[in-house]
This record gives sequence, C-alpha cells and structure tokens, in this order.
Amino acid sequence: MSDNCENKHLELHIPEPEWRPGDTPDFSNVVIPKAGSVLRPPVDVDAQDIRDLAYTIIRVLDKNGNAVGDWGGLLGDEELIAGLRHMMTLRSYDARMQLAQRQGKTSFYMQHLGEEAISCAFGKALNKGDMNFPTYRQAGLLIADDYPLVDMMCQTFSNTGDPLKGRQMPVFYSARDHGFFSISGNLATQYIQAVGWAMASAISHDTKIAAAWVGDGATAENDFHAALVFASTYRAPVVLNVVNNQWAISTFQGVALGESGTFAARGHGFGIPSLRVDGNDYLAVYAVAKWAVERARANLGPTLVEYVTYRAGGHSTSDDPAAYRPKSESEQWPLGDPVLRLKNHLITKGAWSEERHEQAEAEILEIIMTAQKQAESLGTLNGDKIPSAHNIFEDVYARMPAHLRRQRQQCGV
Amino acid sequence: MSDNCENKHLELHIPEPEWRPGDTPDFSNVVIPKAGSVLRPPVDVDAQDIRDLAYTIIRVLDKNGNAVGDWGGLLGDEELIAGLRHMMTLRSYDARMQLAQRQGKTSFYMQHLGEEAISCAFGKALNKGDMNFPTYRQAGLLIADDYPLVDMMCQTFSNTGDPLKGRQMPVFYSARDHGFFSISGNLATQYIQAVGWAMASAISHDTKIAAAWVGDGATAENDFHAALVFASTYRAPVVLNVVNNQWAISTFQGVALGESGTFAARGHGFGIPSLRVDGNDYLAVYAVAKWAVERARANLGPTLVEYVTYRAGGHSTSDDPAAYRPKSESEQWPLGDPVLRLKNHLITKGAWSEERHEQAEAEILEIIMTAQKQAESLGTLNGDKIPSAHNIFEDVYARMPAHLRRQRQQCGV
Amino acid sequence: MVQMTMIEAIASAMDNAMAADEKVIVFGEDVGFFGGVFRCTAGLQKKYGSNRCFDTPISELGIVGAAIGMAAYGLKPCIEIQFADYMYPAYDQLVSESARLRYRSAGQFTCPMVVRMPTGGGIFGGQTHSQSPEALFTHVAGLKTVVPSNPRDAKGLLIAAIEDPDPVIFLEPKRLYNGPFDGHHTRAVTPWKKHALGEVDDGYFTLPLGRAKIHKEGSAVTILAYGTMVHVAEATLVETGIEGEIIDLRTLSPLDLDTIAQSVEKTGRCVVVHEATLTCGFGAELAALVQEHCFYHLEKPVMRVTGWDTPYPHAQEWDYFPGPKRLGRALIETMEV
Amino acid sequence: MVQMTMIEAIASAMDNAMAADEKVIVFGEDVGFFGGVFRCTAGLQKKYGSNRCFDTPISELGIVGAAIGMAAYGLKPCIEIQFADYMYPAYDQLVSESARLRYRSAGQFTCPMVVRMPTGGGIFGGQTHSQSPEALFTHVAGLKTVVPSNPRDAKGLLIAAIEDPDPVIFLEPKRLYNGPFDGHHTRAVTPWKKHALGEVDDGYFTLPLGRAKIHKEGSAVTILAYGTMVHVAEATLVETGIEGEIIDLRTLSPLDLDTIAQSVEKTGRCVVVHEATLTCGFGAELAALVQEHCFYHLEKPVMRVTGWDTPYPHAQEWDYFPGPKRLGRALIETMEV
Ligand SMILES: Cc1ncc(C[n+]2csc(CCOP(=O)(O)OP(=O)(O)O)c2C)c(N)n1
Ligand SMILES: Cc1ncc(C[n+]2csc(CCOP(=O)(O)OP(=O)(O)O)c2C)c(N)n1
Ligand SMILES: [Mg+2]
Ligand SMILES: [Mg+2]
Repeated sequence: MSDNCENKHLELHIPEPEWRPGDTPDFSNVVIPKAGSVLRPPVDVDAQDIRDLAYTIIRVLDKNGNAVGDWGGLLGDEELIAGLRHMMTLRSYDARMQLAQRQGKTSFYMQHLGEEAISCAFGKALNKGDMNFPTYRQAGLLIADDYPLVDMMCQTFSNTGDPLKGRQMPVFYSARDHGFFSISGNLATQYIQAVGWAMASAISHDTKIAAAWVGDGATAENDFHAALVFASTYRAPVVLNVVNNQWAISTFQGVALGESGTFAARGHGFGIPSLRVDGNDYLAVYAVAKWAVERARANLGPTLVEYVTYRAGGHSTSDDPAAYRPKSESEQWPLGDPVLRLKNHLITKGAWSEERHEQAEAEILEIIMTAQKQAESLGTLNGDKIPSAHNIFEDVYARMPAHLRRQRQQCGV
Repeated sequence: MSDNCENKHLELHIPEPEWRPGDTPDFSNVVIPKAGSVLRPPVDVDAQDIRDLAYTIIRVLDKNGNAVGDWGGLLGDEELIAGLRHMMTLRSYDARMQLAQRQGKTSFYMQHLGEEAISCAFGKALNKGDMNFPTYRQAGLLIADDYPLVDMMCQTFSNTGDPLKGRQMPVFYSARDHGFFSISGNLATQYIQAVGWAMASAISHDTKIAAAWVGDGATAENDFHAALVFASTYRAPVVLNVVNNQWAISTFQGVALGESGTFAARGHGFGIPSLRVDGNDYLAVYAVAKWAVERARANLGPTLVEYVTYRAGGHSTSDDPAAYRPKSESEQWPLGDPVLRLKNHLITKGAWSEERHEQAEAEILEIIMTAQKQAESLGTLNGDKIPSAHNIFEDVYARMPAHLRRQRQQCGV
Repeated sequence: MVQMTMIEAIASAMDNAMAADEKVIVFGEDVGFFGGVFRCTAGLQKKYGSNRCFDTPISELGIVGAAIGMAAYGLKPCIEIQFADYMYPAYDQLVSESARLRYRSAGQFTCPMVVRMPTGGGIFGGQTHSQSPEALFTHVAGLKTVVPSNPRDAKGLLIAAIEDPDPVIFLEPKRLYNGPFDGHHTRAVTPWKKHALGEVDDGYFTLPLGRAKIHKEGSAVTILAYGTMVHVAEATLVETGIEGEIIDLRTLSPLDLDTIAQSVEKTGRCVVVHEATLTCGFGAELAALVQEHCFYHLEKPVMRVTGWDTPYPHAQEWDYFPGPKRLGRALIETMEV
Repeated sequence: MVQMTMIEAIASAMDNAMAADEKVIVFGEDVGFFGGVFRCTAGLQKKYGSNRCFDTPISELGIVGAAIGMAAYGLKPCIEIQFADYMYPAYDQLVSESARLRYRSAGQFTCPMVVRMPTGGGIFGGQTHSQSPEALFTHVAGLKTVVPSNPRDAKGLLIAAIEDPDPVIFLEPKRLYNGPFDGHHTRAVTPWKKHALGEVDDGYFTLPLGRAKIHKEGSAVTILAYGTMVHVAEATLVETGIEGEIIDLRTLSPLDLDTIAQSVEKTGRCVVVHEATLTCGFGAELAALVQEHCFYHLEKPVMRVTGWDTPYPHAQEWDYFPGPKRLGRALIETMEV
C-alpha cells in the first residue's frame, strides 16, 4: 500500500425525495412513455434482447381512453367490465374496512387505494391451481377470484367466522383454494418460497406456476436476492412481481432504488427478462402478466415485472402520510387513477356509461354492506365473539404434544 | 383465474458443468478477448455507458508476454518485480503450509494456487489506512503489504506467537495495521461490513476507502445483496470484488451464476459500474483495481470487479477435487498461470531472466524456511506450545463479566 | 427533571449521546425525516443532519452489517430494528459477527454498537409485532442484553449502552412506551407524564449495565421480572396482598446474579415471569440459576409464568399475555406451605 | 442388519425414504454429484437423478425458503445445511415461516420438511464449524428438534422426521459420524463398524420422535445427555465408577419429560451435559423442568456441564469441550451427601 494521501474528503450521499410536506410536487419532468409505444416481444425472447423493457413503461390506455399498441386487445368488453367491478369492489371494501377499524371493530387495516388494477388484473392471467405468494396489498387477487367477501371480513374482524381462527392480524389472508398463499407479516419472505413452489411444480412435471409479490421497499431484503438466484439457476416457472408504489411507509423509493434506474433492472444481473409496466392501467397489467405467465407455463423460466403505481393512501391505519409527503402528491401523480382510467376506456368504447357506473357503485356498496352485516353477526374484535382461546394451542403441530396439552389446561380451555 | 389446462409439463433445469472426472475438458469455444482490446473509460463514466465491460475480460498481457492497450503501463519494472516476488512468496508459503498441515502441525489449510495475482496486485492499489474485508483466499494482501510471514505462520499453527491467541482456525488472519479485516468463517458476511466501513469513512469526511471480497459461490448469500443495495443507495466509497475461480468446493460456478452471463453483471441492476478482468494477469488486476480505487477515492461511489481465474488446487486440505472435476481441467484453463505470465512479461521486457527467477525462488524458499523455523520454535497445534486456556475467556467482552470469571475458575486457568 | 414518556426518554438519550460524541450516529427504517414509526428518533435528523441520522433500505441485515463495519471503523452506531420480530434477517450478523469480532481478532477490531428494537405484545400486533426474542440474544456470548421498564431507566441505560465498548441489544417493551401497563388491558394506563418514574433528568446521565434493581421490597416471595412484567408483578402483588419482592433485572446479560440470590435466600420462594414462550426462554436460565445457587433456601420449586409455547395470536392476545391473573395463581401456589 | 457408520446410516435413511416416496427430495450445498462434504448424500443423485437430488447456490436462506415453498406445494424436502454454524442466514425462514405456516394458515398450508445439519465440536473446526445451536430451535414453537447419538437411531429417527407432517431440525453430531467419540481425544475411537449400535437394519424403519431412551440404567444419579455427550457420559461413569443412569434424549422438542422425571424421582440427583454455551442453553430448560417437576425428590441442585459462555476456540478445543473430566467432577459433587 502506498501512503499517498493528498485526497479530497469523502461525503456520504443520502437520497432525498424531491418534495416534503409544504412543497408543491411537480412531476412534469418525469418521462411517461406514450401508450402503445413499447413493442411486445415473443415470449421466448432472449433476456438480453429486451433490456430496454426494464427502463420504459409498458402502457395500453392512452389519455383519451383508447387502448393502443401491441399489448392491448386481449380482453373483451365483458371481461373488462368484470375487471372494473373487481377494482370498484376492492376500493369499496377497503373504504368500509378502513372505517370499521376507525370504529374499533378491528385493530388494523391496510388499503389498496390507487393500486387496485395490479392484483385485480394479475389474478385474471393465472389458471386454477397456480399459486400467488402475496403481500398485504394484493387482496384484488381474492376479489377477482370470487373469494367470499364475508370470509375476508371475518378474517379482518378476527371473529368466530375467521378462517384463520383469530390468529393473524387483519388482512393477512390465506386461501389455498383460491391460489392465495398465507401472508406473512415479515416482508419478502414469501418471495423465495414462491420460487420453491414453482420448482416443486417443475420437479413434479406439473403444469402449475407461481407468482411472487413484493413491494419496492422490500426488494432490499435478503429473500429477494435468494429468489432471483434460485429462479435464475433453476429456470423456475415463476412470475416475480415488484409493486413499486413509490413509498415504503415514510421512505421514498429512492432509498431502496439507489442508483439503479429501476427495480425491473435488478433482474438483468440474473439474466431474467424484466418488464416495467403502468400499474394503473388494467389492460397493460393484464397483458404483461399474461406474457410472463405464458413464459413460465412454457417452461421458459422466470420473468420480473415492476408495476409503476402510487400508494394514494396511508401505509396502514397506523400511518399518516401527511407527516412525510405533500398532501397533493397523490393527485399530481401522472399515471392517474386505475378505476377512472378503465371506466373512461369502457365509456369511450361505448361499453359503459356514467349511469351504469353509478349503478354499479351502488350495487357494490349494497353487496359489501350486506356482507359486512353478515360478518359482524359473527363478531368483531372489540366484541366477545372472537375465536376461542383453545385455538392458541392448535395447529402449532399436526398433533398437539404433551407440553402444549399441559399449557392448554393451565390456560383453562 | 381460468381453468385452461392444456399445457405441457414443466421440467426443472439443473445446471451441470461441462466436464466431470473422466471427461476431457476443452475450453476452445470459450471466447477470451484479446489483450488490450478493451478501452479504459474515465473514472467518472456513467455506469450505463460501460455495461459491456461486465461481459468482456479486461486483459493487458498478451500471449507473447507484452503489455498492450489502455490498461497497461501503470507499473515500472521494479514494481513488477516486487509483484512477481509477492506472488512467488505466496505460492511458496502455501506449499510449505499445505505440507505442514499434512505433517499434522495444524488442523487445516487453504491455498491460493492460480489466484495469486488478484490479492497481490490489488493490495498495491490501496493506500495506507484503507481497509480490506477479505475472504480466506486473499493472503496476498498481507504479503504485498509486508506483513511478517512469521506472524502468518504463528496464526496458522495456533501457537504461542499467534496474534489471534489460538482462537481462530488457520488462515483466518486479522491485521488491522495492514488494512486487513478479521476474516469470518461465515461466507460473505464481511461484504456488507465493508460497505458500512466505507460509509463511516464518508460520514467522517475521511479519505479512506474499503474493499470487499467474496467468491463466485458466495455471491448467492444475503450479504452480497445487502452490500449492493447499501453501496448503491449511499454511493459508498468501496470496491466490491468478486473472485470467480470457477468453483465453490465441488460446485461449478454455473450453479451460482444461473442465467446471468457474468457475476459482474449483477452490479448493473444497482447502477454500479461493473468490470470483468483477467484475474491471472497481474497488470490487468492492478489497472482495474487502481481505476476502481480512484473512483471510490474521488467520491464517485462503488465499483464491482469480477476477477476471472481458476482455483487450481483443492478447496482446502479437507478437499480432493479429483472427485468432482477432471484432473486436467486446471492445465487446460485458458488464462494461464499468473506467476508464469508476469515472469514471461518481465523476461520479454529484458527486466528479468530464468536465472534471476530461479535465484529468487531459492531466496524466497530460504526466507520462508527461516520464518517457519522461527514460527515452529513458538509451537505448532499438535505440540504443547499452544496459547493458554485463559484466552478462551478473554476478549469476549472488553471487561470480563462475573459469570465468565466464574467459568474461568472452573476451567482452572 | 422533566416528565417524559419512554419514547421521549429514549429520544433524549440519543439526543444527548449525539451531542456529546459526534461518533454516535443513528439509522434504520423510517428513523430519519419521519422520526421512526414509534417516534423514538423524532427530531434527530433535523438537529444533527442526515449525515448522522438517516433512513435505510428495508434490510435488517444491511442495517446491522453496515453498523458493524462502521463500529469497526470507529463510529458508534445506535441503530433501530423497527420491530424485534424483524431482527431475524440480521441474526447472522448479530451472532456470527458483532458478538465475536473482538474475540476472533484478539481485540484488533471491536464493535461498539447498540441495536434498539421494540419488543413484546399487548398491542394486538399478532405474531409479527409482538415477539420477545431476548433468549435468542442471551444465549450468545459476546452480546449484552438490556430491557428497561420505565423512562428513567430507559434513558440512563441507553446512554450507558451507547458508551459501552461492546454490542448491546436494547429491547424496548413497546407496551410501556406511554405508561406502566400492568396487564389490565381494559383499564386506562397512568401516563408516564403523571408517574414518578416518568421524571427524568433532561441531561446526560448513565445507569450501569449489569445491575438489577429492587423495584419493590418484600419478604414473602421473589419475583424476577423485566420490562412490562415489572408492572404486571406490581399489580399482582397489590391484588393478591402478597408481600413479594420484585426484582427488575434491567440487564439480562450480563446478569446480576448476586441481587437475585440475595433476595431468594431471604424469601425462599421464587417466581419468574416473562412474555416470551416458555421453553428455553430466559426464565429457564433464571430457574436453573436460582435452583443451583439457592437450592438449600428454596421452599418450593421456582415457577415460570410466561407466554405459551405457540406463536403469538392476534384475537386471543389476552389469553396469551401472562397477566396478573396467571401470575397471581402462580404466586399463591408458590406461597402454599 | 448391516454395520454402518452414522454417515452411511443417514445416507441409507434418505435412500429408503426416496425409494418409498417420490415426494422426498434432497438438496443443499455440494450434496449432489459430490455427495456432501461429509458424504451423507453419497449416491443419491446417481440413483434418483438430479431432479430429486441436486446442488444449490450458497444461500442457506434460499435452500430453506425454497424448501418451504416446495413443502407447501406437497413435496417433502430433506435439505442439508453444510454446518449448523451456517444456518443463521436461514434462521428467519425457519422461525418466522416454516414454524408458523400451519398455525397462521389454520392448517391450509403445511411444511413437512427436514433440515439436516452437522453440529458440535471436537474436530478443530473453530468457532464456525463447531457450534451446537439446538436451543435456538427448541425455543421456537412449531419446530421439532432431534439429535441422534448413534447410527441406528440416526436412521430410524431421520426416516421418522421425513415422514413427520411438520418441520424437523435434525442435528447430526459430526464427531460421531465415524464412531462413538467419548471425549478422550487422544484415544482412538472404536469405529461404528465394530460397535453394536452400528448394526442397522438395511431397510425402511422408523423410531418415534419425542421418546427418550435409557442408554444405561443406574440408580445413583441421572445424566441427561444427547448426541456426543451420551458417549462422554458413558465413559465418565466407567471412569468414576458411579452407578449413574444415562438418558439419551434423542428428541429435544417435543421432550420426553416422563422418562426424565421417572429417572430423577428414582435417583434424586441430576446432571445435565451439553456442548453448547451454558447461558440459555437447552440445559437451562432441562434444569428448570427437573427442579419444577421433581423438586421434592432432589437431594442436590441440578448441575449443568456445558461449553463455556464464549465462542468456540480453535487451539484450546479440549479446554472448551465438556469432556469426562469435567462431567466427572460434577457427578462427584452431585453425589456428595
Ligand atoms: C422484515 C421486515 N422488516 C420491516 C417490516 C416493517 N414494515 C412493514 S411494511 C414496511 C414497508 C414496506 O414497503 P414496500 O415494500 O414498498 O410495500 P408497500 O407497503 O409500499 O406496499 C415496513 C418497513 C416488516 N414487516 N418486515
Ligand atoms: C454461510 C456459509 N455457508 C457455507 C459455508 C461452507 N463453505 C465454505 S467455503 C465454501 C465455498 C465457497 O466458494 P466461493 O465463494 O466460490 O469461494 P472459493 O472457495 O472458491 O474461494 C462453502 C460452501 C460457509 N463457510 N459459510
Ligand atoms: Mg412501496
Ligand atoms: Mg469460487
């Protein structure tokens, strides 16, 4: 080593968001590629030939509500209307549950506001038997698969109807028969499990595939790396989804992203085809999901998909985003609202109208209120109809060992 | 979800090396870029403008022993001769210690055969005060910094002169004053620590930088990801080294690499400039190291460097590579032997000769034998001059707590 | 003296430590601009700049691993893991690295850092916001483990932990952040602002690590407790009328065995209480030590009142939490002649 | 019956399980073509193909995390962590995920998998090839933890673990791989090939999890041991002439408390021995349970003979290892009237 020391002093770079409370957000310098401008490659394309797809945004719906370009045209009007209803249902459900939490009926809630298109559209791209490994912000997968709203509510209320017996916090659903893996409160852990599940399907010469889910912030976790390594090495039939909603609680995406450019680009170092898509565009999400699912199903291996979206609400009912970002940031966000955009598309096409929309809204609210009444008849967390304490001791193991029987007795149940 | 199921059956892809024992290795289809063919960009280049440097191999020494191209010409003859002697010393030291282990003088040993250029040349690119976070295969850093051979041997023998008091397995050196961080037996853990150390230097407005080290196999570990994330986010002044010696014990590099193309490419997803260099070319290693060190020192942030090399010996004294790879693979390896290549270069230049080389070899052996005698006079692991048992209880904490004093007493020391 | 919540006391500890020593830096998830999800780092970034207090990516391994490198460099990182339940991704760095660095390098490199994390239940946090993993640290040679039970201790112990030359795990019972919760979840908690232990010196002061405190003197039975359970024990004694002695351990490792042994030799009876699961919990170590060191004084076996050997449930939280009822039953049983 | 080393017995267990059930798959670092650094998976890839036995990248998290996904799918992974010292990167997946999957999904998803790992010292492996982390598993509800002490048990217990519907941590004392090492490191070890416990049924058989075995009957004192310590205990009894009873726990969790209590009620004295560090080691739980359940039978406190509360040193291995001398001293002390 030389001891040459005539060097300038180092400085630590700390990423900072452009705006904080009090500032006026201005997204005008953010480049949003034109809808329809990104070509759709064949599913057996080489990863290295589509590196640009990680640095753009695949979009289908243009400003006027038209579906344009290669990635559109996959869904008929009926399917799109169903998709719109799913998103509306999720939004309405969220609003009711958020309120129920404020009323003390449960301890906690997390909503999807602004991100509804992602899970609702993705769910439609899978087959029965495929398995999602979701985070807490993909309940659209359940709604799009017609999982009973009452069951979702019972879980949220931890009541006597709760399929998870009161053990899990609200929104940590599990629904095996609906391709919805048990949600973990630990971020990202399920990402590598999805890869393992997909590997198991391939080992078994099955046809099922898996989908992994993670947020922008949680891509920094260990499991994300392990998942990319294993998916790349074994060419696992899995879709690796990253939902970039710009925020991780109070931390803007730049802290996890660093100098990377995009989260999608993280796939490149693993030779994984990586696509970036407008997460507020139901049609684009569906098209990209379908593409990735087809790849997996055809034994072509993993795909990484980054959904560009915006968390319009608080992180959870415990969070107040006004403390760390301008209130107007959400409105300024340039990709718009997913429900509105699909609604406008359908109206532009003549397949929908303001009246039908209002009517649908009312119907959905009615359905949700009815379900809520039914769910509440089975109890809420602040009442006395919660699952019995003997559930504490069951399912720790398939068969209860002696020490747990002893403890259950001590507990008096 | 649809229940469309007319799909073909999946298969798991398991990477396999091209050759196993009994096969004849043939590297003729491996593309080795010509020495001098890769241009040297300025250190403040944008990562995105040099992505190709992760898919090539930067080389300086050509087949005829000439130093060619942009990356050469940094070192004078004296420095190169010193470098050659460092590599020869490391090789000779390894041979003696390997033998000492076979003689029962210690429990274990790990050699560098074929990889000497990397740590010997890298060490010369750093300044006093910089800190390496090495693995067990970078003892060249110590040798190039004139760390006493006797101390290295005492550590290897766990004798009464062992600076680490018998606590660590052989080769897990620690030498703070020589910019050599304590080696951990757990792979990759020190990678993120190097980033933290570099961040600390930047936080303190210091001028020191850090260098992290990891093997091809260990890039799959969690810590590798954390290091890339933190280095990218905070633009830490650190050089992130990956020594790709083609094997991780019995596992060929393809298992960690998957579909990635190269390990260097893993830096791209983090926007980190990533270079791939001929690890058996002392001049190329030095030039790339210098480039990366300059970047860090100039507050331009991290660089990822992959050294392409070959582990010519067994993983450790516990390993016999004949069980999993052809014996001749090492000879067939197309990047040659680092000692021979630098020797030939110096001879081509007229700065060295076969006679001087032989003489140097004899001198070095003499130095090592003398050091070994001195070290052995302080004991070997199979003798009775090992560090006293009271060392078990010290340095667990700065001050020994009561329970350890009690235990030390019970131990009778 | 100022009245402080435990949150404010913790923030004040870091504030004072940062003011006194510029080597002290603070980082973790959401701790910078926002000041932490529990607000324990509120104001620090504003006061000391983002060079010394900043947000990190969501990588507990990265947070701890980077802190180890920084500590080896010579800084004194005081880092936050958002919930103790999320320390597992960093467990390797804590156990294999921070705890052994001094030892394996024979003192060449050291690791003076503090890892703060909220622990324990009582907030309907379910299995991933309620855990008490202290035994996973106390089993590890090279770590120190501290659990305060009130604002004054929290501040003095945290500053001492930051001063300490070795890695210290600093567990903050989150249910105590605002007041001395005693397990009666249907009753309102007296806020620290109105509590004697909420009176905290505004300035720089330390309380020694490794010393237990007799929280309440008594002669009938010794209760070994820490964190939230100190207050549960207090309530239980009031309700049962038993003249028990409550020892607030404060530091679990290194443990103040002398204070424990003296008390048990006096009372002849001992009950251990903690929220963590029973099997191999810290209570096992306490029971093992007490029977070993006070065998001939014990009238009754040492009893353990703890969380059940199950994950922490959400809805049935109060059947899981070892509250005054369960502790009371154990005390009464231990008092039988 | 065939004579087998413990390595061969373990390989035979996997061989039989793979033959019996094609859902059983094996993977880990170097376990495929090479057959594992300790050769425990030798021959499996050749026999069952690389679809069912394969090498993995060096990511313990990846190995365990992928196995959890596979188990949830319906396979039965039996995975290897190369050394127990390297399980920490996967600890989060083990604790937060595998152990709780059945519980948190109310049985919708389960995690039938076995995690094999060599443990313990005695091979000059220093601090990263010698650890005994069993207490870090036994503290976790939802995991089972097994430690065999001989080839026959290893095989029968491993097949039972693979059959088990829940995650099982299977700890293999590496110093026993070739013979019943008793702590006398200067003496040659009788190879299993010449030992009665090396006689193992070639075919498929199971030994029930959760049952301890009385390794040697006696009436003077109960020694609770597992793994290597069973043989250390045996040698110690021979050398001291004490008529002790050795209980080989075999499964640490769930624990066979009945067998333990019966023995201690008979002998009135109890010594616990393990290699892991003392504080919060599994011996703490054993001592706590024995004093609780056998209090009125105990003549003396339960003593623990364990590794010291320090990292595992390299050169001073035999001062660290709890061998017959240290156990003997504790036995003699416990036998005092
Ligand atoms: C391992 C772990 N660390 C920290 C947390 C606390 N936490 C919960 S959500 C969250 C932010 C996640 O952000 P992101 O991944 O972007 O997902 P989003 O909430 O935006 O959907 C954090 C830090 C956790 N649940 N698990
Ligand atoms: C966390 C961890 N897992 C596994 C091991 C066991 N192990 C030691 S070296 C090694 C192979 C490392 O290969 P590579 O990273 O390529 O380095 P090389 O030995 O080739 O220099 C393995 C698996 C370990 N030491 N630490
Ligand atoms: Mg987010
Ligand atoms: Mg290697």
